[in-house]
Amino acid sequence: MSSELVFCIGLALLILAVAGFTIGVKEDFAAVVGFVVYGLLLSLAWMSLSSPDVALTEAAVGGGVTGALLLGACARLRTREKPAEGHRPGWINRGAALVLCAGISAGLAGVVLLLPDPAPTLAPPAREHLLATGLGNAVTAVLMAYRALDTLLEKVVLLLALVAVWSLAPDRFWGGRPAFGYRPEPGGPLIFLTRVLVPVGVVAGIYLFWVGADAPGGAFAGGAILAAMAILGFISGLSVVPAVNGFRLRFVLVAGVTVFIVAGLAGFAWASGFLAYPVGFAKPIILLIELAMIFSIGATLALLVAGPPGRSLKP
Amino acid sequence: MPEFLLAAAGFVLAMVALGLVRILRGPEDGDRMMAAQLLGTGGIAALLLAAGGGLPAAADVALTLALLAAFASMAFAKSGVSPEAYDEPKPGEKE
Amino acid sequence: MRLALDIFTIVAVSSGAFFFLAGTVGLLRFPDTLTRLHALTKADNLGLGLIMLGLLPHVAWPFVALKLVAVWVLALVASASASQLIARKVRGRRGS
Amino acid sequence: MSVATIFGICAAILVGFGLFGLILQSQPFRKILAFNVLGSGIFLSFGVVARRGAAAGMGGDPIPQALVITGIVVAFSATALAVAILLRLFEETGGTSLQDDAPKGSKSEEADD
Repeated sequence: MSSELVFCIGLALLILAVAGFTIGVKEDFAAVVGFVVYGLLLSLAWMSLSSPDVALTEAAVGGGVTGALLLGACARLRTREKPAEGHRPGWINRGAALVLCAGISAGLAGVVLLLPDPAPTLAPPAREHLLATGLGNAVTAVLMAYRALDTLLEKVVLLLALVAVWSLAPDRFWGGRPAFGYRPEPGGPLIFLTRVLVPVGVVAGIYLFWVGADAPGGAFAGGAILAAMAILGFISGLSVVPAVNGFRLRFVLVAGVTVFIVAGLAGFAWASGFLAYPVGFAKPIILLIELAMIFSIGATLALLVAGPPGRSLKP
Repeated sequence: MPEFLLAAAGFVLAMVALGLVRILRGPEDGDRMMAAQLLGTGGIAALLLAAGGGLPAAADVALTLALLAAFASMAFAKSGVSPEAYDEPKPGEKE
Repeated sequence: MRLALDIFTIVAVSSGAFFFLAGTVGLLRFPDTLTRLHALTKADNLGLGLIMLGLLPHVAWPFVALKLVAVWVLALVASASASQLIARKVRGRRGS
Repeated sequence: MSVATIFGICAAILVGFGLFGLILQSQPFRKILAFNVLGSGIFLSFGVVARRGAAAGMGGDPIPQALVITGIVVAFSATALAVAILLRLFEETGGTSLQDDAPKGSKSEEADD
């Protein structure tokens, strides 16, 4: 057995252990920390599966924004005494659930193990048409050219999720600022760290989008990093969460989808149909869409963490 | 040499994984956060060692992880403070 | 030359790995939160730094080497400040 | 035995873990976490499929990878929505128990976010 396999087995076992811990541990906070660690380990697993694009996205989303979201939620839920433990399912129910889950796991494992050996793959055609897009990274080509419609709709889903989160606000807070963010502590390490990290993070996010055309990277990983930097600004108090009815904010939020749709409609004029790119100009158009997307994704993810408008937790 | 680097990656990962026992034991939330912090750093080291300096993409992933390494700790540091610190109405805001 | 670089890598990476070992032992064995924090920072700063140093001769392009140094500097700044934050939080809880 | 096989089995077990937590955890917050574990198991199995489809000089089939990238972001937004609903519930009722006004045994509205 090669040492790579040993490493992977160790990593897989570690992932399973942390996942089991996250599911089973009693303390909510420990579960959240476990989950943050779990996201980081998954990113290592994605590297081992030679999917660096996914590893980047997982690192940025799982290690960054998800952690902030869950830690914040956990702290808020703990502010009062926890309600008495809900009724514990009986032994029969537990056994049944165990059997069900073990069965599903076994079935899935079987499916994975029994995949036909030259596995079906779309890599050759993806590689073949890469030249036409002018891109060097096949994953970006899938996201932005071959299956651009999916990516567009996924952006719309993000916006819908944000609207849904906002709509949870009590009426009296509607249009206001999300109850997220703190007063700055002058001279504190948080301020220092924010001032150091945010410029680097913004550069790194835009860099990831830029190299994403030819190397692992892309708008999603870049956008998630930008979101993390925005959240950093909110929690250090150096920047204030914008009010949800601000025009500029809404402009940034819809910019990605708008540019995407406009470019898609223009496809009717300059190429063969919706979201078709003219020969030779695919790459600049894709980069333009991605540029708009990265800021929209960043703003959307940051505001999803910030939550609905409402400046006080008091009911 | 790649074998050695991979072995070192495995060793570092195993070490920080042992540190995760702190998440289980606590006793304070700070201790749990520290274990996550250690795993973050160790994960970066293991990632780069496993790639053996060969994959440029590994450096990007490591950079992302390093950038966000302290992120959870920072969110944690503020998480107990309630956002009500934010309470007085700001001018120009709808009530 | 090659051999010298390899030996350098082995020494640096091994000492880096040792600091991770030390950090973990400290995290598990030290008696209270603040001393554990002390152990953690050693692994964070020196362990990662030495491993990066050991990897430097092996990277393909100078730009990647630059990124590795950036990773270390970022981790250094971030973990030092994060330790401060955790320590303040722990102390705050005890004080009040 | 290959890298893909190892992570394939890992992914299958993760799905089982997640489902188990989703069914048996009584607190909705923990159900959300479990749901995320379940989801990441499914993503990982996509990764395994991608890895097995390595061809044409690429480390993996790019299509499942692209699917997973969008999936990760959508899963995050769903989590954020679920958390927001939960916090609002907490704000309104002072608790997050789903059992109070629902008949016992009927478990979750969070489960299918």
